[in-house]
Amino acid sequence: MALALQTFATVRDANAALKAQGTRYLGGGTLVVRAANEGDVAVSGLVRLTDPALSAIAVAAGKIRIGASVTMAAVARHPELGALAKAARAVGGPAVRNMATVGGNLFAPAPYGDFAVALLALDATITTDDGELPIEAFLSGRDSSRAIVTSVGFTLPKADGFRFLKVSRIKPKGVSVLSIAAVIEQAADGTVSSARIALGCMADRPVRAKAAEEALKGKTLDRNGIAPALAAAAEGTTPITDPIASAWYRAEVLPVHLGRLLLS
Amino acid sequence: MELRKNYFADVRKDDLHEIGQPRPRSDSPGHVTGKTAYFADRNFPGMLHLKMVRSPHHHARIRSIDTSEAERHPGVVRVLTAKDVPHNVYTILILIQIGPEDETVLADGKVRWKGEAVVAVLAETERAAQEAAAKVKVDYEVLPAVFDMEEALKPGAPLVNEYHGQNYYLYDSGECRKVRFGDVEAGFAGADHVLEQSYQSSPIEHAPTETTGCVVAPEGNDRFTCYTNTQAMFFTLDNASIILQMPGSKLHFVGGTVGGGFGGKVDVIVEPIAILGAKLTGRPVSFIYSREEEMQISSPRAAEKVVIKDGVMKDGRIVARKVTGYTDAGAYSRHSPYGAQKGAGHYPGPYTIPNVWIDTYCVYTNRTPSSAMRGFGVTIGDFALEVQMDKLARLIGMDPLEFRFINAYRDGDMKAHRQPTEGAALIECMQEASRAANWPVAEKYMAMSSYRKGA
Amino acid sequence: MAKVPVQFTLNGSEKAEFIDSGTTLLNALRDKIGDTSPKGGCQQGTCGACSVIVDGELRLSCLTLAETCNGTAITTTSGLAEGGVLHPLQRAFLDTFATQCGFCTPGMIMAAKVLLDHTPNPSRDEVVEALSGNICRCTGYEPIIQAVLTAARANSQNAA
Amino acid sequence: MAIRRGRGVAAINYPTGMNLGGDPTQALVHSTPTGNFMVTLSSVDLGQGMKQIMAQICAETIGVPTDRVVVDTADTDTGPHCMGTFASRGTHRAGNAVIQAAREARQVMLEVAAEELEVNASDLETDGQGNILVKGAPQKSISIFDVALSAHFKRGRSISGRGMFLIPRSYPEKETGAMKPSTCYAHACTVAEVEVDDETGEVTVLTVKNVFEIGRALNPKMVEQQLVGGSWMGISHALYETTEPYYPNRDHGGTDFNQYLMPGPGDLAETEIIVLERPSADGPYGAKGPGEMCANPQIPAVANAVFDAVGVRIDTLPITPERILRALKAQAN
Repeated sequence: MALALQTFATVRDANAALKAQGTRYLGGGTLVVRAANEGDVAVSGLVRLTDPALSAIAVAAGKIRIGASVTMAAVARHPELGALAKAARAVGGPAVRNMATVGGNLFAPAPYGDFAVALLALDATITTDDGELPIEAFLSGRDSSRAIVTSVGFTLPKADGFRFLKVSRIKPKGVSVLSIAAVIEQAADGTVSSARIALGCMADRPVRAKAAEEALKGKTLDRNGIAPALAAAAEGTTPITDPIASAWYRAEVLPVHLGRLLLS
Repeated sequence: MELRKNYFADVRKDDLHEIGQPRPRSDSPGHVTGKTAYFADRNFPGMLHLKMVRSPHHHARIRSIDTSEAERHPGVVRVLTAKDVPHNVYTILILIQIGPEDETVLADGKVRWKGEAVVAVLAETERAAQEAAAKVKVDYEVLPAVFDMEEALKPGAPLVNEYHGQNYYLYDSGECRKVRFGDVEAGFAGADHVLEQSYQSSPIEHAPTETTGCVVAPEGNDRFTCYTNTQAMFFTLDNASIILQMPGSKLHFVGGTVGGGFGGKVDVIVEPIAILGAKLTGRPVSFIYSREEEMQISSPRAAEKVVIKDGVMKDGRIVARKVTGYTDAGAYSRHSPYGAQKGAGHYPGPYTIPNVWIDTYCVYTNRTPSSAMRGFGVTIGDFALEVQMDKLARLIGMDPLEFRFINAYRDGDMKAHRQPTEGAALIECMQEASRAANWPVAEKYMAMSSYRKGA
Repeated sequence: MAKVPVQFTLNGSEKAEFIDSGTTLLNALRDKIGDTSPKGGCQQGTCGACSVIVDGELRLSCLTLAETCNGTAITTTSGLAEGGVLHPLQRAFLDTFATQCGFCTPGMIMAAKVLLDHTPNPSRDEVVEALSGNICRCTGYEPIIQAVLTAARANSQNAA
Repeated sequence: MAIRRGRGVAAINYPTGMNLGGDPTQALVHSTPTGNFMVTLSSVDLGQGMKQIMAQICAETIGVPTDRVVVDTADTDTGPHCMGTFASRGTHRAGNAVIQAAREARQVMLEVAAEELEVNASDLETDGQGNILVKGAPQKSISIFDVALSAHFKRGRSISGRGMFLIPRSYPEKETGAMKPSTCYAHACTVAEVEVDDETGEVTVLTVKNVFEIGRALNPKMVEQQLVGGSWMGISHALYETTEPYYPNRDHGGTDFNQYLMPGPGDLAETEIIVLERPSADGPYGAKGPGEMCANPQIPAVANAVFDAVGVRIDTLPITPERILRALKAQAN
């Protein structure tokens, strides 16, 4: 049987069509078309949406809403999303970035999903027809999630408040050894008032480094100040082992790279 | 790039017209316009697509194969199993009398590595072939497997390949290819230092951008044209002829424009089964490896273990070298028995050493069969030899480059495999490297020559 | 099997075909339309040999379904030469000996073309970034980087 | 954090051909009616440029410009036998066969020209531009175009030749291993300079300076292609490549170009290539096989440079950041 593609104008109709056995949502195609090409016979039908709202980026009063079909390339070149450009450019090569979507990245298994790591640090909200979910809850339930993600929303961090690092063996385009995104707010005296740190490849999906976040509070961003956070960085993580690196290696170098990111 | 004509000017005549000229490549205009025809650019009406059902186990007995559901799948034209292959047990080097035949085109009763071909499905579309392949039912009894060469060589290890009867290739010289030159034990006894070190590699993929494959078209006159990216036309044709029990005159191979080889396209893997499919269906057949197959199913460069024991004098002379090399052939021979013995002919490297002992083993394990790759039998050996050279130099407190000059072979020196050295140029390469890298060595080394008497 | 219509321009010519739903753009171009210049190196989106330009954007044709390209303008390497005159990138790939087996070449040229269309005088880093989704196993990349820089220089000289 | 720098050297040789199997290749050469030359082979061009090189060899031997030679290869209905493209044998074996065939064709061509010019064939030479001249009297000449027309339509001669190059098989002696495993040897010496991050084990290859001795650079630009690409592959082997990252454990083998690691265009070492030519006694115009050996010396040179930088030996390939980091930690303890 051919891999039939159905096109819908509304999210509701597309969601209904997705209830059929073997049907998958087609975003940029980098995950699902690949699976079909590689002979994944569990994929028997594809559904896509032409609703232009899914391709929109809205910026209002520091609040960002990015449609799920917005590509990494569109994020990277958007003048008001400069802080996120590095994270968007961390995904694939130029052709992949023209195809890979924000919505798709939320479902990309480690070592992929670097942009989702950034969204986790930004404490994004994930919107579907069923309503809104905090990204942490969304990620933990994503394997059974069936509703089409329509957009992600978050508050734009202050200038220089957002930091992102992707470590890969191959340059300029390689999949992650690990990736780190951090939203750090500092008080007037320079001490950290709040920190959200998200990690890629330290589990099968993006996870928060909550112990490190806690250990940073009230500290200054210097070698001594960050030391407790680095010591706690790998706490609660279960790094993946894959052809790129072992869990051991990822755990070993996480504090090194986190330290470099925090001191940068 | 720089051509340094001052070296060997006295033994070279530069009186050529076309040779030595940087003429443009005749194939490049086709490449840049996308017009070059690779095998997969041939498309025939009614072409079938072949997909392989592969073993999910490293080592297993096949209790039964049920293809009935796959055969009924829409779009499926034919399903092939071992019984359809006229001469199913083969080995490619049988053409140069390196046997025994030890590999099945399609698994018959047993699989010996994860990924081994078991059933071939021919269908109207790739998708139909994939769907049908998923419906082939194979009942396996999983057997103990061995992955480590040293484990494989121990008594009581699971037997990988019954056609050999033991987990190593049996040469006419015994369990390994041997080179014996001088008295290596006496050399060690007289040496100032003895250093034994072990080196290891893992399998390496050729990773050509074009995957292995072929397209076969029946000519309508009982002949079959096979468009292929093999690196060896007649080698592949003759092996296909044996496997298919079909006279070579019935086979027409067209190739020669290949999207990268690096040694990865010298196994005869896709052509025989695709020709068989074309013969049994009367239709053109395309069998192209997926990238995953290219990465994990096609033969890699063998993993090797190399143990080097050297005796060295304080003045820098290596007086004895013993090398034990192990080539991880995986489950079948393919080209590995040749590679292991090529290694025996390569050691102890480009150095003149009076006492040499070499044993090279070709070992069977339950992994993807390895085969030739750029530098076959030599690349990993050179890694081991040249790291060992660095260690030896540091052991005796000598500059690593100067240490190599002391031991470098020169014209007339007898090699361990008893051929006199001819055409040596190692010394000159090192002299130029010394200059280019600003790595100075003593003047006496810069005055040496590979070929001039007295220098 | 249900067929669906696809219609787009390919290198300036109108193309219309009926294809199986779910057919990739790569397969539609190669098997249906007969443009074999995009190559299938992986079908995974990891090698870039199938790269084509869709409405000015670099795309992996192996991961793009043909029916999503209705109404677009598609450019492939086979359409770059005009009136038998090679595109400056093609010329530069020839002159700098940037092809060996040639299998990655059409995809490399597509990636480079999109770069030069937007950035006529790229830095080396920009060239490296533009080619980063394309695998070459023969050349070690340097000759290809040099070819793209050479083409950019030729372009700017022509413009001057 | 410290970035530590080191350098290492390696020197190697590499055998041409597969003498241990017996190693034949054939070629046919013939002229067309208008004096172009067709080389017919079954040898395979993998991208290394076999077709172009065989054209240059044929042109040199016959004495015509390369663009008058066409190579038709790898059709088993028309091309005579070749063992295949491997073992650094293509240029060496097929090149010798082409020379032999082209010499035979040239001889017929000169004989026909001699009849036309009413001189002895041995008194003739080619000018490399498509003409045949009388030695010492260049005003007396005939174009190869006219010679070919004459041969085809007037003299009834086939300007053609057969080439067969066979290295007979060498059988290793059982007890001593005495053998002739190859024909001629190419040589190389590489110096690599690296930086190692001693907190992550990451290696950056800064420079590689490669000196290659290859007999004869038949086409220097194409030699450069091979050597530059080979040097890249050597670095790639040293630091990145494996289908079984946890060998001998079979798990986690890469299945795509994201997981199977090779240096990207942003990872390139500054690469210098220097070529020396000591023509081999039996190579076509002295050529040896450079295609394989050019990827070998970088591997140990990089390994030795890593040791020079951080003082740990990684004797297992590839030299990954993980292996270096483990060794550094073991060293610290």
